[in-house]
Amino acid sequence: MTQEKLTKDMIEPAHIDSSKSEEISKPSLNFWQDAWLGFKKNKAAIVSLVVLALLTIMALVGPHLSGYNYSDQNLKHNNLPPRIPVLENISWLPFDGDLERKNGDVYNAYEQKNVDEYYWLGTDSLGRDIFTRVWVGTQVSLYIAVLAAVIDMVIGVIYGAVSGFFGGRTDNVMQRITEILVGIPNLVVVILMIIVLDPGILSITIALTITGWVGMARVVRAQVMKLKQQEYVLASRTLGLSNGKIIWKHLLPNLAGVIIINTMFTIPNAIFFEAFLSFIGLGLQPPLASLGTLIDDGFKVLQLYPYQMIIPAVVISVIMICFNMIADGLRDALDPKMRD
Amino acid sequence: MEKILEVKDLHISFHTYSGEVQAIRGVNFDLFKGETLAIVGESGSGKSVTTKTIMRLLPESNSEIKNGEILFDGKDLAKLSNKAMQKIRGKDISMIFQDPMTSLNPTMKIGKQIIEPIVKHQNLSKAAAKDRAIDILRLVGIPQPEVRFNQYPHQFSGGMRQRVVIAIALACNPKVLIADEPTTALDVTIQAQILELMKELQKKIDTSIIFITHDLGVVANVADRVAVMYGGKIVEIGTVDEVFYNPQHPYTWGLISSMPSLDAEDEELYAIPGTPPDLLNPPKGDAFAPRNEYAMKIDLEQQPPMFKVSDTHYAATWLLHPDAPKVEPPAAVKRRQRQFPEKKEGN
Amino acid sequence: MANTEKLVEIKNLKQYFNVGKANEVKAVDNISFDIYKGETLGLVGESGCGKSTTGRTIIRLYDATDGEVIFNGENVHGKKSKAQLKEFNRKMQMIFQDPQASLNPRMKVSDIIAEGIDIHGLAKSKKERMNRVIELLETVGLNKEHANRYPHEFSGGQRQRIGIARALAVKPEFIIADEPISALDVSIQAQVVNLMKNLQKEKGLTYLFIAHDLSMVKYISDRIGVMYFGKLVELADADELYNNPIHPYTQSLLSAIPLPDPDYERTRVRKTYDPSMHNYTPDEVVEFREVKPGHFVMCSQAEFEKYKQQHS
Amino acid sequence: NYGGGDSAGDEKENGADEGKAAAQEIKALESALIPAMDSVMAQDTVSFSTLNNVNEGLYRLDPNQEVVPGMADGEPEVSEDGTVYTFKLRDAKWSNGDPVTANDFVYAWQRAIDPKNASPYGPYMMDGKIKGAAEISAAGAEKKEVDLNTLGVKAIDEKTLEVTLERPIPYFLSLMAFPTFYPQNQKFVEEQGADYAKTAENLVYNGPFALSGWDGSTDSSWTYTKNKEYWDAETVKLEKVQWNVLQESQAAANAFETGEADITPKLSSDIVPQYEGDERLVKWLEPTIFWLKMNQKDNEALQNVDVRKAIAQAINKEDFVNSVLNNGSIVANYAVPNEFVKNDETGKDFREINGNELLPYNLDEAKKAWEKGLAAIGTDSVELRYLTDDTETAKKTAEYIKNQLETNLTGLTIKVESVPFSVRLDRENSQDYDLQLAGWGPDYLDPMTFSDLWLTGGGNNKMDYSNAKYDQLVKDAQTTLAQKPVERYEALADAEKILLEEDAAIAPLYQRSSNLLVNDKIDNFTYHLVGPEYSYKWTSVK
Amino acid sequence: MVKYLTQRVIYMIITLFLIATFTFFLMKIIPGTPFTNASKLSEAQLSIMINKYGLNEPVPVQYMNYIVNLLKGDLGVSFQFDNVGVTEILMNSIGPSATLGFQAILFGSIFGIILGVISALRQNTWVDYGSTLIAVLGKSIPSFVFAGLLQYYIGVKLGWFPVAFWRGPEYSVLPTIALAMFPLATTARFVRTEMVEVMESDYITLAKAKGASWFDIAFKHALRNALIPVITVLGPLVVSLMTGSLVIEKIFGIPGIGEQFVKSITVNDYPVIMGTTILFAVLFVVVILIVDLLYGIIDPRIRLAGGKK
Ligand SMILES: Nc1ncnc2c1ncn2[C@@H]1O[C@H](COP(=O)(O)OP(=O)(O)OP(=O)(O)O)[C@@H](O)[C@H]1O
Ligand SMILES: Nc1ncnc2c1ncn2[C@@H]1O[C@H](COP(=O)(O)OP(=O)(O)OP(=O)(O)O)[C@@H](O)[C@H]1O
Ligand SMILES: [Mg+2]
Ligand SMILES: [Mg+2]
Repeated sequence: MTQEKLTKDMIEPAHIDSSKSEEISKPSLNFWQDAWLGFKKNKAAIVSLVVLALLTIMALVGPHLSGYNYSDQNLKHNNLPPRIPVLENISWLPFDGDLERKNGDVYNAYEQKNVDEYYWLGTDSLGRDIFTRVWVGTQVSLYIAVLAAVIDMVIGVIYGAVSGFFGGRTDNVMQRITEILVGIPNLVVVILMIIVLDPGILSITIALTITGWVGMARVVRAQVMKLKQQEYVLASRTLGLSNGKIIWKHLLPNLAGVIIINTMFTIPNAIFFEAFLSFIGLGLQPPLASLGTLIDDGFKVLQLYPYQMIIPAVVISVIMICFNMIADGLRDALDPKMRD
Repeated sequence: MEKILEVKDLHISFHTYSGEVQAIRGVNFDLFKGETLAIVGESGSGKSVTTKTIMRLLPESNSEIKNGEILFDGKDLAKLSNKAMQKIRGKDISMIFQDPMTSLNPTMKIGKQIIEPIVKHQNLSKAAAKDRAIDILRLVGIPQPEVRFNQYPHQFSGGMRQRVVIAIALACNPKVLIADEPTTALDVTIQAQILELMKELQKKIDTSIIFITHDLGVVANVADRVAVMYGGKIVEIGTVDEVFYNPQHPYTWGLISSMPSLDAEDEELYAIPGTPPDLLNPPKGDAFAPRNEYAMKIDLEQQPPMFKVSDTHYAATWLLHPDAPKVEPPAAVKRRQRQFPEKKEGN
Repeated sequence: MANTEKLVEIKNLKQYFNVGKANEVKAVDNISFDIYKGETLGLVGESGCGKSTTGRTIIRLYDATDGEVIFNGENVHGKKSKAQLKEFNRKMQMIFQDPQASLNPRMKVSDIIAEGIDIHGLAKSKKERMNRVIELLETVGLNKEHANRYPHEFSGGQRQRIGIARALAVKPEFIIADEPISALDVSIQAQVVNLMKNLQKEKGLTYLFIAHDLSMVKYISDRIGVMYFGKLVELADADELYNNPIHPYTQSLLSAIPLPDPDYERTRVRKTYDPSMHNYTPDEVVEFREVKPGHFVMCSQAEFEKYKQQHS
Repeated sequence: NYGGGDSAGDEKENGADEGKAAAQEIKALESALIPAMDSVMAQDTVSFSTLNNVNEGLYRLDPNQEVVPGMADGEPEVSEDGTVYTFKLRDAKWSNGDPVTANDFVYAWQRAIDPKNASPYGPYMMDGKIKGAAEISAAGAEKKEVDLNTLGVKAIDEKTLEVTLERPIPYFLSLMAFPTFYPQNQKFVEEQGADYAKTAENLVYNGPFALSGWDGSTDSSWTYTKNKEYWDAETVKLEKVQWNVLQESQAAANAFETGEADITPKLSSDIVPQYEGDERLVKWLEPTIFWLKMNQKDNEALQNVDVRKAIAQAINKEDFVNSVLNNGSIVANYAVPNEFVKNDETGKDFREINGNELLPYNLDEAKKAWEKGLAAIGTDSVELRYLTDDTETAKKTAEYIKNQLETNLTGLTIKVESVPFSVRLDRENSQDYDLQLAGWGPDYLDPMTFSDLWLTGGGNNKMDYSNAKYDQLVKDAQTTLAQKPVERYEALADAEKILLEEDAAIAPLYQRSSNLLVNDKIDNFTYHLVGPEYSYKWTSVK
Repeated sequence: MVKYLTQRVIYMIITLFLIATFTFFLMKIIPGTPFTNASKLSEAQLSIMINKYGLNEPVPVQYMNYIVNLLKGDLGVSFQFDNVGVTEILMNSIGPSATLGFQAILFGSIFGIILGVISALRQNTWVDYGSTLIAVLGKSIPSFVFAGLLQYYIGVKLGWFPVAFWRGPEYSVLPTIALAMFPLATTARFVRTEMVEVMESDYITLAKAKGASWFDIAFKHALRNALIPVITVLGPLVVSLMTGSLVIEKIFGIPGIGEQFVKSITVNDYPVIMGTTILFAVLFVVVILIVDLLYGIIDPRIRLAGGKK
């Protein structure tokens, strides 16, 4: 070990400010800024957010872009495949208005029907513009998604939290109630609703409200039973915090991850439940469409006019992928521990 | 004495969202056959990371061995393939973890968990492995091992679980046993039993032990030599007597002073001020300097090298530089140092 | 210990879990002791012997199976109006073992500390509330920069200080500290213990200090109680207990503490305790008896005589 | 646990072995299970069709939709007033070897009217037609004792059956082809007791085929095997028809493509365009008309004839059948179907009397009528509820009609309510609708099955339509003109004119076409317009 | 254990009873008669039929009769099928549905587990993203779409498997796959989430320290600990899959219970509605009980005695 000499000033006592060392060098931000910062780091989530925003904007303005109305029927122009100016000349893109017959023949449906107009995403069997209808459908499906999420979060979370938190007899009774709700056939209930209610958004809302939240309630209950023994809950209790506030202030924020992830499981169910409701007549009024009903309708002619199902299916898939990515990002961002 | 393990200039970093955490910044030590080396130091000082590196158990996704060698049996463990490492883990080097409550798989019977490494490394038949496992259980003092063999971890008390973890670690008579805070979660009476057990077993199979803890009482009990870590480095290393009775590094001083002694003096306990260094941006000089009341300007500028105190005793502090001013260690340390010369003579 | 005024009296307290079921646990089994104003009473014993349960029952987190806890002359477990309950919650506070688990990870430090202030309406304005929080942070050795952070951004010692600040926020008279330092690094334990001691001096607090590490307990406590399997087996002044442990379990406990002194460790002999050594006959009354003034031991009449002889 | 495995497996092998010899075996699909094989209890098309192939009544329909003798030996003797029919039975046997006797008919018919059995079709087919039937039903409804022997059916001897009618019924012979009037082997039925008709083993057959491999109503596969005991067994070519249930049209088409089926059920209109121009697509016009019922009860707007006319004429049906349905259905501007019945005497189709332009699409007329109607009720906007089924076609139709009516008639708003079938029936019964899309298919070969729907207070009116002239014409056709075919048809045609041209009581939309796929190796595939849908007696493999 | 089970069974019976009661009365409110050709029938005939099926009694009396018969094990006779007992209908149609559902659950959960494990082990790689994509699509696209595509492309175009019917194992391949997409997606998502967490726990590190291979670690050590949430969600799913999927049964011509049930509701076949509801409810509560028992088997720490809390 070679030892160099230490100069005088080197061995002078260093001045140490001990209070300074207590500081943490991160800037101070509020909860939402923090969450946003964390969220921003998640590229997939940001991209999804942008895509979803675009989809939402399209859902609002899309129906006015093509010049057709979602309910305008033109039977002379029905079942036309997608055709988009310019893109129609790129042969590998499916936007040239060609269709294939069962025997493999390819023909141009526009030429055959003598149609000069362009329907960007084609038309359905009543000659309505699919581009417009898909965006109208997106509007509805987004509404359903939000609605299902809200129901899940409000009823499911509260129900589960109360059941899990109070435990004992309360829990026992509440669990039996959910079992009964699940046990009574959905269809019976829904048909009864047809009698009482007018079809439409309100009916969908109510139908979803009746059982849509049971899954969430189960998950939340299990989680609450785990969390309520945490010491920070006990600590608040010794401070005299009421049960309601303990659930609200302490348990719910810590359930955020589970809630968000579980909501992602509910949303597609809700979207297709709506389609089912529409099918039996409790859902949307006919000229209105949702992505679910568009897929249902398109499925019927899948072999003849595949685009009628593929287009809404693609939109719904993109929405769901975005939702899931955002949910994952959100869960991480809302968890202070995951932020760094 | 025969060196069984040599760690040379080990640097390890973690890649995190916030940047590169330089958890280990140049660690050197040797481990001799049959000895117990205790590693002490503050939480986050890199004790676990060092030993996990030896076992190559760091998460592959975000950790990186930036530099250094870990020589064992003529092989550099730092560069071994995962497959090759699997043959060494559990057989030549095994490990005991801190928390007996979480170290055992809750859904697997105890017996199976013990048999696993035996079958894997010793090529014994299932039946033979079972006999061996029951022997080991008996060895670590589990009553009725045949019955216990078929039970699940939750049917064991904390102390018994830790014995099982030890049994697993010892199943293949490892050459090196790494115990990472094996008794921290236990209460004193059980802790005492476990420590006795480990010492006994070490005598029987002549294993070398690396024992991590931050309880100096435990260190005094088990260690032959002690390494003190701070901020990703070993700041002092020596025999147990040297470190306890003649500590040289101010951090070691701080540690010793903060222990209340049983012969009560009603003075305030010494507490090391400040917080541990931020390993994202490790300080240029001595990592301990900001919390060191004896710090000199050079501490802020330059990292101190290891100064030799004796053949077995080294410490990394500029205070040991011949040019450095002599400083008064804290009272508790001075008391100990007073005992030290006698001890030397005693030895 | 100047004060002899009783702040808390625990009388024949019992706390059983799963009463009437196969897995009944007598976590606390008929214990009685007093805590004087301004003192620190340490409670030690091996893991699972019922220390936490005792503390939690005292603060009404559990409803006692039997017995009573009298605080300031009032029965804690008796029927109470909302206001009385609030008052009680204000006066008695708790610090928890695990500084990580006892702070809500989704709440900012300022909100954690202010929770009690909000509940008890101790601040009239936002500003006053914030000032109180800052004051409390400073009291426990943190600074106002920390108010806006989340628990995980702190070291263990700092977290435990937040826990203490939370308890202090409501200006309690009595604090139950349930293993406040067990989860901490030694070098940080000292910080917390110093802080608690200083606060006691400044604010005249009374502590029930639960731990299983005897050396720290001895350092901080005036008197120490030793628990074994739900029962209090010995209670005495800290020094007295240390120097003259009477109950064999206490002796075994003391002998198991490793000290940071290699020489001592090389020679230390551990005593083991086997409850069957007492050889109590079924008709013997085993109860808490004062062997020396202020030194109580759980023993039978025969043992009592024996101890008295040995220790006077 | 996989149904029908063995028989299907066998068949594959057989088919492969025989190869060139054109095995007389085919595989066909049904759209639903067989709910009942007891001819007395049957009430659905699958049961009727199956019964028709394994059993036989006095008469049956042939490939030309003509009534030909079955169990009856030639034409019956009919009394002067047309109310007593005497049938001679031919020598025919049940599949267990028992002879088919006149008593088998008496027994079956009595079972069908017996209130104890609550046959869903018996009283419907017999009341008001067979003497005594209505009285028995009425007594049964009041839970009184009934004497089944008062029913107008008697076995004169083993082979002679005498049927007494309430009134002369011109189409009576075609009724005799209906399964409710099939014979039942009394001895066998009574032997089987509660198990009768539960499975193929609990049945006897007197038709071209026998049923096998049918384990009961939940079985989704079964087989017709040639009935050696059948009196006309020579004519029957097919040895075996293997049946499976497959409801989805696309799935059925897929099964057809892979050769797993030679005949599909009727296809939904979505699938039909795939087979445009394909020879294997068999298409025919069904005598089923779909129309809008306009409920006049408590509805000022629909009580106004101009409003009704406007609605009826504002829908472009041409576009609808060609572009939306696109399955061969045709525009209906009438209330009695085309290609349904011919006048026995003149041989002319009923439709030739009134033609096909009774209430056609006419936008100008519609608008004019609309203005007039609105003025009359003094409003400029009307909202109507449109009740319909929740099937695919019904909903698409609703969308189209809503769009047509709302665009063509300013101020009209249509609220579509698509509900499950039973709910629709319920709401029809309680007359809780404004407009309703409904269809009607005949049960027997006579325009009356359509004309008597609209009688005042008629069981099927359910829309408060009432016109004394109309009632009179239909009553005449039922009574005084019963035996004068030409005048009778004219009376019914006049009534139709009143119904549509004068009153626009309903708005006819289209007459449905049926489409299904039939393998081109199959010869003489036979469907029927009334009663049971298919006959395999004449079908063969090329 | 016995005590716990008895208690559970009592709760189950109460739950079942309530489900039956509610369903009975709700069902009675549904408009319409069970007689499909009701529009053709005269008053007299209708009342004959109503008498025959006991529908003329006041609803509470009908209910009492139903319950009494139910206790005798008599589920009544179907209205839509002539002379067929409800028990018979259920016995015959549950078979195919249950087989199919079971296969779908088995297939879905096995592949879901594999997918989930792989993506947990290869966190944040393209494998992980790929399996997330599959999972999201599996949940977002309804099973009838998969069914239609499989039938056309695999059945018709490639001819690998029969397109429809129910005659042997090969016939169940396509419907099983179509039905399995949902449980597959669900399992994959849950297993991944749990595995990521489990892989960070101490006992996994210990297993690694023992020298166990990655396969042993993933499947012997980690998986079992990751299964609890999976079976929690799969439990109720098992019931809904075993009790038939209307569309899948329709598309593949499977004589299952799902279609039967929907039909019975639309035609008001009261006895079949009730019978099926009770069957579903029994399956449901039994599956929930089994799931609870499974918890104890999968994780021995969860003991039954304290099971309810
Ligand atoms: N997986 C990881 N990712 C990022 N940083 C890590 C990781 N593991 C450890 N570190 C960091 O490495 C440093 C050393 O950690 P280590 O676990 O070795 O401390 P220790 O000395 O064992 O502390 P303790 O006494 O608390 O166990 C710490 O700053 C820690 O934050
Ligand atoms: N809610 C509960 N239900 C059932 N048993 C309980 C409950 N809480 C505690 N126990 C049992 O009561 C006994 C005493 O527990 P307690 O937590 O008071 O011990 P402790 O002395 O604080 O231990 P430690 O030092 O580990 O904190 C233990 O056996 C424990 O398992
Ligand atoms: Mg560590
Ligand atoms: Mg405790």
